[in-house]
Amino acid sequence: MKLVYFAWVRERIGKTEETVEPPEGIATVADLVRWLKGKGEEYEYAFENEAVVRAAIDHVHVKPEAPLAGAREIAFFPPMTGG
Amino acid sequence: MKLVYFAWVRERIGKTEETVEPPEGIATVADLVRWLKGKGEEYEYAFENEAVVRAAIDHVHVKPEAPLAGAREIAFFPPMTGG
Amino acid sequence: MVAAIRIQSEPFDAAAETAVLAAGRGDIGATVAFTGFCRDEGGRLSALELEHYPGMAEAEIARIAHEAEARWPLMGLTVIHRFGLIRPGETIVLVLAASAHRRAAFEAAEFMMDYLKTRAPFWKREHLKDGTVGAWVEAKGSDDAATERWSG
Amino acid sequence: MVAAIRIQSEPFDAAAETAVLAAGRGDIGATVAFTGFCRDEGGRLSALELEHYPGMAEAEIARIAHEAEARWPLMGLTVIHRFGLIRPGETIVLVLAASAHRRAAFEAAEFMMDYLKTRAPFWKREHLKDGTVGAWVEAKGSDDAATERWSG
Repeated sequence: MKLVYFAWVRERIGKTEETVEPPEGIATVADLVRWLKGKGEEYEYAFENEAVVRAAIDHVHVKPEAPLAGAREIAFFPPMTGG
Repeated sequence: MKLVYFAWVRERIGKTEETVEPPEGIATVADLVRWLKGKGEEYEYAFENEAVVRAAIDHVHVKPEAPLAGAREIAFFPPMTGG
Repeated sequence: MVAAIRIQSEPFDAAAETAVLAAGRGDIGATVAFTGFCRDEGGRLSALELEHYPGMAEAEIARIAHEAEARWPLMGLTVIHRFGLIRPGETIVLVLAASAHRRAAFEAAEFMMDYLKTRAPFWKREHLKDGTVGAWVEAKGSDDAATERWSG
Repeated sequence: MVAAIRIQSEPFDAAAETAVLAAGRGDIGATVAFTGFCRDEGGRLSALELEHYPGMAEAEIARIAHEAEARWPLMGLTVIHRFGLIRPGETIVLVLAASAHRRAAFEAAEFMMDYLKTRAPFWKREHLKDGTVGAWVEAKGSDDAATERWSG
């Protein structure tokens, strides 16, 4: 499963994208965040305030409870400030 | 006192402007309209629905009860349809 | 801020007006440009004829512009209203409002248009495709209602 | 109606976009063009850096545009959002809405901007006059509130 990061989430994690293979039982976006936070300080830092970081699955905004099944690309980013 | 007319008020009266000297006692815009209606059919026709025709004194919208004292130019016209 | 107000028969260039308004300024965050066009009314119309009251048109639009400036922190306001014979697809009116933030620019432009429609001394008459001069356009109650919502 | 959506680093030409939208049409009565500019924040800023999520940016703006088309009788909708380094006074975003009547054009343009601010995947970072790269711009609660008012 491909993960992509933007803005300060990208800076804190220190990469633009990566491919991960989470273990069984990681079923939702919230599960994935919890699992990533266990992988290292940089993820801990990026997700220190989980409520702030937004997620999208295959280019569509999703909530933390969204299922990962079938997802090709999962994105994490701060609240948007375009326009 | 100079009177100017626009759009269908102008067409019904048949002139663009005229100078009139109303008798004493014609103190407000409503008085002036009543006096004009007595001057001929064309005025009768233009002001047949008095509530519809708008007035301005010296380029400022006014109500029928506005006093004529000091007025240089009084305009009569239909509701505006610009923009 | 001094509003730029012009009553003219010639077409206008909305982009050039925006450029003039924004030139060399770092404080403008948003411009809203409203352009009103002559419609063909389903192919029925050959033109709209716009009559106006010279002198009062400028004065009344200036009064509306002052009201807008008092309500919103504007950094620029341009109003151009055409008169004469205007063909379908041609422009009739431009309202251009600039501010630091979008809400003020949107609201000021919409306020200007609502008041222009009901208070600026302009009158439209239809010229029809069959060569006849049609009726004077009637004022719409919906325009009065649109103006009303800004008071109170 | 198919909305025209472009994500690009180059500047855009609002007048040319309006001309394309209105060309040869007699049914458009009103266009509203919103342009968002980079401010200098009191002289503090040398530029804004705009990062975006390619693919999702286009897709999300298309979803917002479809929502606008469902709500208002639009005859044209153009959205251009720039990315990269943008200097004070330069344009960032254009939303252009066309309809038969002014209210639909105003509301659709404002709706698009409110949703763009809170849902389109773009992020701004400040580059300061002193040569340093400043902070990521924080999302504003007022933008969420502006988006909220369109629901319900």
